Amino acid sequence: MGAAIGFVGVALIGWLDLPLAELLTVGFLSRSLQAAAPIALTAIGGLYAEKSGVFNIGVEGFMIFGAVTTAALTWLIGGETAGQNTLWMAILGSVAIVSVAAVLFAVLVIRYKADQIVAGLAVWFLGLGFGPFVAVLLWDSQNSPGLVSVENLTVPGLSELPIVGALLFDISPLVLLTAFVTIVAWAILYHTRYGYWIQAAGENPEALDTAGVSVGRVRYAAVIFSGVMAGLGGAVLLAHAGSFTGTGDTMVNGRGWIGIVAYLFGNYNPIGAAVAALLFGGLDMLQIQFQTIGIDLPNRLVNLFPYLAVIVVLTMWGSTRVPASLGDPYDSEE
Amino acid sequence: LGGSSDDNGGGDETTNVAIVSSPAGFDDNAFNDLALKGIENAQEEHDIELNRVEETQQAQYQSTQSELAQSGEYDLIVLVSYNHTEALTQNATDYPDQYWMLINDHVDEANVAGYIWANHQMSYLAGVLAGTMTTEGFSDGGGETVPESAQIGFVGGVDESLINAYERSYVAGAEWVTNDVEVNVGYIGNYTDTDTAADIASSQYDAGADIVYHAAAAAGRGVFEAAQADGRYAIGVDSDQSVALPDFQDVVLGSAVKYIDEGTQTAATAVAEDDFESIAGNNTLSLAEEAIDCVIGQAFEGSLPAAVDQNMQRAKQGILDGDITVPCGATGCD
Amino acid sequence: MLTVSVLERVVISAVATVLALLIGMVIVAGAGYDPAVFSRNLLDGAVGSEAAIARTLMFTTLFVLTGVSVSIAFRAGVFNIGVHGQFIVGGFATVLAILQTAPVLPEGPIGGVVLLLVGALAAIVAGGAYAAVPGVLKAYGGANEIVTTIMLNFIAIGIVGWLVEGPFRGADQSAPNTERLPEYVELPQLIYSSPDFSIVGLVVALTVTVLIAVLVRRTSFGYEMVTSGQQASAAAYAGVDAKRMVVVTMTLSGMVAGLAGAVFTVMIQGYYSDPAGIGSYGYDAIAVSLLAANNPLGVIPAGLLFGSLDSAGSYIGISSNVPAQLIDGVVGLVVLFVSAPELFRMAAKRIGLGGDEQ
Amino acid sequence: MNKDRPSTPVVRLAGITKRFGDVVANDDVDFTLRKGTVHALLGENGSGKTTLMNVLYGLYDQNEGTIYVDGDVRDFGAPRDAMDAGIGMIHQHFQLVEPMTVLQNIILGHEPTSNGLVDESTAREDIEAICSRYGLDIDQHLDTPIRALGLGVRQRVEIIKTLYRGATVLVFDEPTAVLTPPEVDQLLDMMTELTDSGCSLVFITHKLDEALSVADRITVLRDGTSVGTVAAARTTEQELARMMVGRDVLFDRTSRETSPGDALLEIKDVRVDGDRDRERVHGVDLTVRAGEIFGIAGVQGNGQSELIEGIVGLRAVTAGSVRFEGEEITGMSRRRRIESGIAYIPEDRHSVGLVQADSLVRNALLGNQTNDNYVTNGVIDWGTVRDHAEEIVAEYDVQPSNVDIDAASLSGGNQQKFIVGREIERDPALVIAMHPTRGVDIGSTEFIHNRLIRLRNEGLGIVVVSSKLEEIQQLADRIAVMYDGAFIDIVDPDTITEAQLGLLMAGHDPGYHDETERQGAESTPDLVGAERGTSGRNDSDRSDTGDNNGDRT
Ligand SMILES: Nc1ncnc2c1ncn2[C@@H]1O[C@H](COP(=O)(O)OP(=O)(O)OP(=O)(O)O)[C@@H](O)[C@H]1O
Ligand SMILES: Nc1ncnc2c1ncn2[C@@H]1O[C@H](COP(=O)(O)OP(=O)(O)OP(=O)(O)O)[C@@H](O)[C@H]1O
Ligand SMILES: [Mg+2]
Ligand SMILES: [Mg+2]
Repeated sequence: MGAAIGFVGVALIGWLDLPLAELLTVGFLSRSLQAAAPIALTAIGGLYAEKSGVFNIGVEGFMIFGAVTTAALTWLIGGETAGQNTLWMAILGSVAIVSVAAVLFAVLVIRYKADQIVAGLAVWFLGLGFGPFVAVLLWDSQNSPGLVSVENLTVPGLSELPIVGALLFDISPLVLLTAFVTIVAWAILYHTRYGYWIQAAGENPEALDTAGVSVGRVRYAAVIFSGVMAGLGGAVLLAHAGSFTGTGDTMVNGRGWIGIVAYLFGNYNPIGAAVAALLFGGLDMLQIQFQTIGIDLPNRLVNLFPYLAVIVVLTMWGSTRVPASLGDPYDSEE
Repeated sequence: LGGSSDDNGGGDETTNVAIVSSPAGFDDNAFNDLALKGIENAQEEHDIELNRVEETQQAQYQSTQSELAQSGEYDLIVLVSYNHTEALTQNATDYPDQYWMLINDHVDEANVAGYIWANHQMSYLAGVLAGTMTTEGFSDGGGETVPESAQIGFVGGVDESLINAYERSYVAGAEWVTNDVEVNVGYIGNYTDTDTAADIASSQYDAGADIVYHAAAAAGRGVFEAAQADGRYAIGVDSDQSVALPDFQDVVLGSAVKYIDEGTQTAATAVAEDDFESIAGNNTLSLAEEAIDCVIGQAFEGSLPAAVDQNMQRAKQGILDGDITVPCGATGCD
Repeated sequence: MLTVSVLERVVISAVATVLALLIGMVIVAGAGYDPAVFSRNLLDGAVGSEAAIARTLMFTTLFVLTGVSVSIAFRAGVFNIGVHGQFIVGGFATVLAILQTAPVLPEGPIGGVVLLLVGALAAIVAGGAYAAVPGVLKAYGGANEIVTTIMLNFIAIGIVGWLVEGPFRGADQSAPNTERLPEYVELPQLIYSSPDFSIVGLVVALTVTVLIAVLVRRTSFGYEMVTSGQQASAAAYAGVDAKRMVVVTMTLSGMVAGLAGAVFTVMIQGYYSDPAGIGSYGYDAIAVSLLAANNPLGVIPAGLLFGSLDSAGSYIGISSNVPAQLIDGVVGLVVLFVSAPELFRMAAKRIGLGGDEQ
Repeated sequence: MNKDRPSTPVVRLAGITKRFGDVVANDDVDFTLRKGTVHALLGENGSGKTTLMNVLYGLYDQNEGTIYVDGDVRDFGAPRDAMDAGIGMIHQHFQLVEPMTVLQNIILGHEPTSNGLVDESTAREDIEAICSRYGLDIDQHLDTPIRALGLGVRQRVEIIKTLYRGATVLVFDEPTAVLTPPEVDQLLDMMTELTDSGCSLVFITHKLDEALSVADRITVLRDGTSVGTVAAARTTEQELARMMVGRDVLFDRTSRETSPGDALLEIKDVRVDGDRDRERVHGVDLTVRAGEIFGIAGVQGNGQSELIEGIVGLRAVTAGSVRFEGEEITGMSRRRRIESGIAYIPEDRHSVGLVQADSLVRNALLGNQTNDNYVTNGVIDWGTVRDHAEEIVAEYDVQPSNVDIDAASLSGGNQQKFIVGREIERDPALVIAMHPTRGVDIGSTEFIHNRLIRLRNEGLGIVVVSSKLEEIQQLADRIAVMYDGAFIDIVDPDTITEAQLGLLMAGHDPGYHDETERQGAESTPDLVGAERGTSGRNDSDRSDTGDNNGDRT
C-alpha cells in the first residue's frame, strides 16, 4: 500500500513536472517525522485496543487531554520560564493523569459494557469541553501562554553531515521515542504471549477464555494502553508546539481521527500504522511544500489532497479485515 | 453578566455592553481580543458592564443577536467580524432601538456603527518592512537575514478573500521596495492550528525566506516559534505582538497594527455618554485617521537599519498622497 | 443481553443526564462560580421562555433528522459517520437550487412553496448522492466506510467552503456567504416567533421519523435492511443482495441527512456560509442515534434531550460568565453515562431497586 | 475395546443441578468417568449433555452438586482450574482463532517463552512429541492459519491443544457431527489410542453405533436428568433409543416406491468457483425429477457446498446452465429463485440459516419477506408471520416452544428443526437439503426423514447432501458421489453397499462396474484416481462454515 502511494506520488510529480529538489527538502522530511509522531503513537494505541476487540473511537479526546494536561503541568511546575526538565516531568505527569481517565473509560466499556462508539464519542466531547475549560481556569484564556517546546537532540559533529545529519542527528527526542515505541509495540504484538492474547481476544474471546486467560484483563490492558498512547500523542504534539491552543477543535484538530485511519490503513500492524502516520504527516507537509514553492492551486482544495488519497488508496488496494469480535462485550458465563 | 444587570437601584447609570466573538472565538491574541480590550479600557472611565459572548457558529448569530437585543438590557452590542453581517441586516431592522457596532463591515441602518480598518494598508506597510529588511544584512536578537536573496514569506489563516487582501497588499508593499522580491505564501486552513502554522513558516524559511508575516490570529504564534527555531524573523499582526507575546520579542521585527481597541473604546464611550450619533454610519479607519500602522518590535526599536524608517515614511506619505495605490480593500480584492 | 426496554432506556437517560449535570455543578462550584445560578440558567435556557423553547425545538429538529439518518445506516450495519458532510452538501445544494430556480418562478407564497420543494429535493438528491459514494466504495471496493465517510466530511467542508468563498459568493458580500434566499422562501412562523424556528420544520422532522420507523418495522425493505445489519450471511441467504443493500441504505441515510441540511438552510440560516462554522450536528447525531438504540422513534426523545442541552448551552454562553466549554463537557458526560446502561442497572441492583436476576 | 480393564473413577459428578433462569438444564445428575475408558453421553437435543460437561469444565457454576477429580472435591471457577486438574474439552463449536496459525492456537494461553518472547521452536518440538506419542498427524499444518483448514484438521488441532495443556480427561462434544465417514473412523481410532495411553474420554454423540463401537460405558440423559448408565457390551441400539426417547423407535428403511415425474432441475456442465477464485466444481451434470430424492454423497470439501450454492443462487456459476421447471435460472438472483419455489436448508444453520439475535417470529420471515402470504405491497403482516412461526414450532417440536425468544437461545438441534420446518413449509417445488439432520436427535431425525419422504411422495423434487451414509442410503432414490468437483458416479442405493460407497467417496474404484447398472449418469467425467491425491479433504479451499455448525456451548 505504501508502494502504491509512493507510485501515485511519483506519477503526480512527474505529471505536474514538479521541481523535486525544492519539494523534498531535508526540512520537509524532518517536519514530516515530527508531524507523524503524535499520529503514530495514537494509532499504535488504538490498534492495540481494536485488536483486543474494543474500538476506542475516543482517541481524539484522549489526545486533547494529553495536550492540555501537559501544558497545565508545565505551567504549574515551571511557570512561563519552564525548562526541558519541567517539560519532561509534565509529559510523565500527563501520562499518569490520562491513564486514570483511560482506566475509567476501560471500566465503562469492559465491565459495564458501554457502547463503544457512544462512549468514545463522549470522550471526544469531553476533551473538546474540558480541554479549553481547564485552559480558561488556568490562564483565563482558551490558549496557554508560550510555555516551552522540546529541544532537539543534537549529536555534535554528526549533525553537520549533509542530509542525514539534519535528519537523524538533529532530531526531536520524541520522534526517537515514537520510533522506539513502534518497534516495541510490534515485537510485543507478534512475538510475546501477551500479543497472542490480544489477537485472540479480538478474534475469538471464547477461545482465549477457554485457554484459561482472562479476556477482561487482556482487554483492560489494551484499552488503557490505547488511552495512554493517545495521551502521549497529545503530549508530544504539545511539546513540539510549545503552547496549548484550545479554540476551535483545539490544537489536536482531527489528528486522533487520522490516527484511527492510520492503523486501519496500516492493517493493524504497528509498523504499518507508523508508516501510514508518516505518510499522512508527509502528505500534509507536501501540501505545504506545494504552497511554499508556489504551485498555484486553491489552498482549500490542495488541503484536501491527503483525504482524497486515503479514499483512493483504500478503495484500490486496501480492504482491512476488522477483528471478528470487535465491539462485542464478553461475558465468560453465557 | 452574572445576573447583575437587574440592579436598577444604584445611583449613576450603568452602561451595558455585549460583545459577540467572531467564529475564531476570543483568546486569539488578535482581532477578538483587541476589540474586547478597547471596551475594557473604556470601563476605566465609565461605569460599563460587559458581557462577553463567545459564539463560534455563524449559523447561530441570528438568534444570538436577537436574544441579546430582545432582552433590552444592552445599550450597545458589539459584533466582531463580517460573519455577523447577514444576521445583522435582519436584526438591525427588527430591533430598531438597539445600537449595534459591527467590526469589519457595514450595514446601512441608523442604529448601526460599522467600523472597517484598512487591513490592506497596514499589510502594505508590513510588506515595506519585510521588503526592506530582506536585502539588508541584519543580525540581532534571535535571528538574521540573508541579504543576498530577496525572499520573504506570508502565512495566512484561511484562504479567503479577507486574508487574500492581506497577502496581496503585503506582496505589493514588498515589491514597492524591491521589485524582484520573491514571496512564499502558505495557508493553514484555520486560525487555530499553531503546529501547522509553524510547519508552513519553517518550510518558507527553509526555502530561503528570512522574514514571514502572518495573518492567522491565534495560530500565528506558530510562525514566531518557527522563526525562533530557524533563527529568522517574523512580523506580527493586529496588535504589537512583540508586546502581546513578549516571549517572541527577539524575532518579531514589527507588527502591522490596527487600533481596533481604540475603535471599540470610542464606541463604548460614545454610548456611555449617550452620543451614539457620533459614531453611527460607516467608519473607515485608515492611515489617514492614524488608525493603522506598522510598528517596530520592542526589542528592535532603534536598532533596525535606517532604510526601514525612510522607506516606511515614504510609503505612508505615498499612500496618503495617493501616489501609491494599495491593491485590494480592507476585506478583499476585486 | 443488552436489550433494554423502552422504559428502562428513558429512566437511564434521565438518570444519566441528572448525574452529568450534578457533576457539572460540582465542577462549576469548584471553578468558583455559583452552581445555583448555573442550574437556573440551564433550565431557563432550555425551557425558560418562549424564545428558549423555540431554540430548544430548533436544535431538536436538527438532531432528530440527523439522528434518524444515522440510525438508518447503523441499523443496516453500515457506519455512516459522514452525516456531517451529507448535511453540508445537502444544505448547500438547497441554496444553489433555490437561487437558480427563483428567477423563473413567480415571487410570492406560491413561488415560495415551489422553491422550498425544489430546495428540499435538491438537498435529498445531493445528500443521497454524496452518501452513495462511500456506499459504492464499500460495496464494490471494500473501502472501510468509517474511514471514507470521515474523509468525505473533511472534503465536503473544503469544497463547499471553497465554493462559498469563490464561485458562489454573493454579489455584495464581504464575508464568504452565498446570496441570501429570496424573502418569500421561508417556513411560516406558526406558533413561536423566532428567527430560527418554525414548527413546520419540526413537523417535517417528525414525519420523516415516523415514515422511517414504519419502513424499518413494517416493510420487507426494512426487514431486509435490519437483517443485513444483524447478520449479513443470513440476509444473503434470504435473498438480500448485500452490496446493493449497502449502497441503498447509505443513500437513504444520506437523503435524510441532506434533508436535514435543507431544513437547516431554510429554517435557520437563509443563505450558506463557510461550513467550517456550521456546528457538528452530524457527529452529535451519532450519539443521538446510539442513545436511541438506533431506533427511529427513540431518536425523538434523544433528539429532544440533546436539543435541550445545546439550547441551554447557548443560553449560558449568552447570559452567564461560566465558560461555554463547560456545557460541552456536560454534554460529553451525559453521553458517556448514557452509553453504559449496565452501570445503572448494576447500581440499581445494588441499592435494591428492581433488577431481575439474569 | 478395553471393556474389562479394572479401573478407578477419575471424575465423579454428584447431584449436579444447573438452571438457566427457569430452565433446568441439569437436574440432579450423577456421572462417573473411569480411568482409561471412553464414556459416551447420549440424549436428545436439549437434554443437557453440553451443559453438564460445561459445568465440569468450569465454564458454568453448578447450582447444586459436587465435582470430584481423583477423589478430591474440586470447585472450578474457570476453565483454567479445570485444565490445571487435567480436564480438557473439545467443544462442539471449535474454540480456535481463525487468523492465527495452528501452532499459535495450540499453545494459546500456555506459550513457552524465552527472554519474554514466545519460543515457537520449543513449542514445535513439544507438539511433535505429542503427535508422535498419540499417533496424531498435524505437522505439515503447524504454520497454516486455521482459516485455511478443513473441519477434520481443525478438530485434530483442538485435540492436540487439549493434550498440549496436559489434559488426561478429554471431553468430546459431538465430535463426529461435522466429520465425514473416513474422518469419523480416524477419530474413533484416535480415541482408542488415547485411552490406551491412559487418557479417559467423555464422548457426546447422537449416533448410537458410534457410541456402541467405541465406548465402554454409556450414560443417557433425558430432560436434564440421567436415565441411567449401561455397559456398552451389554446393550443394543434399540435399548439406548428407548432410554433416550422413552419409547420404541423404528429403524426400518421405509419402502421405496417412487414414480418420478418430469425433470424439475436440470443442470448442465456447471462450473463454480470457491472462495478464493479457484474452480471447485469442474462441470457437473444432473437432473432431478419431480417425486424423487436425489442424494449427493461425498467427503466434505469436494465441491458439494459450491455446487449447491451455485444452484440456489448464493454463488455465481461460471459456466454451464441451470434450469428449473424448464426455465433458465443460471443468472437469476437468489431472491427470484426462492420465489420460484426452491427451498434450501443450508449446511450452516448458525450463521446462515437463522438470525441469531432475532426472535423466532422474525426468523420465520427469513427468505419469506417477499412472499405474498405475509407481505402485501411491501408491508409485512406480522400477525400472519407469528401464526406461521407458531405452526412451525408446534409441528416440528421446537423446544422451548416460545416464538418470542431469540434463535440463539435454542439448542443446535432445535435450531435445525426450526429451519427445516420453515423451508419445507414454504410450499416449494424443490427442496435442497444439506445435512438436514446434523446435530438432530433420533426422534427428530426420524420425523424429518419421514417428512422429506412424504414430500417426495407428494411429487416434490428433493436433493439431499449428507455425509451420513446411512441417512443418504435410507432417503435417496439415486445417489451421486462427488469427488474432486465432479460426480464420480451415480448409483442405486439399494444395490450399493456402504463399503463401496465409502471407497467411491475416497476416489477409489470399488470394482462393481460389471454388475451394477449405473442409472441416469449423463456423464461420468474422469473416473477414479486419474489425478487424485492433490485435493480432497485436506484441501484448504473449502467454504468457511466449519466452526459454525455446532450448537451453542
Ligand atoms: N404487528 C405485529 N404483530 C405481531 N408481532 C409483531 C408485530 N410487530 C412486531 N412484532 C414482533 O416484534 C418483534 C420486534 O419487531 P421489530 O424489530 O420490528 O420491533 P422492535 O424490536 O420492538 O423495534 P426496534 O428493534 O426498532 O427497537 C418481532 O420479533 C415481532 O415478533
Ligand atoms: N446459556 C444458556 N442460557 C439459557 N438456556 C440454556 C443455555 N445453555 C443451554 N440452555 C438450555 O439448557 C438446555 C440444555 O441445553 P444443552 O445445550 O446442554 O443441550 P444438549 O443436550 O447439548 O443438546 P444438543 O444435543 O442439541 O446439543 C436446553 O433447554 C437449552 O435451551
Ligand atoms: Mg449440545
Ligand atoms: Mg427489533
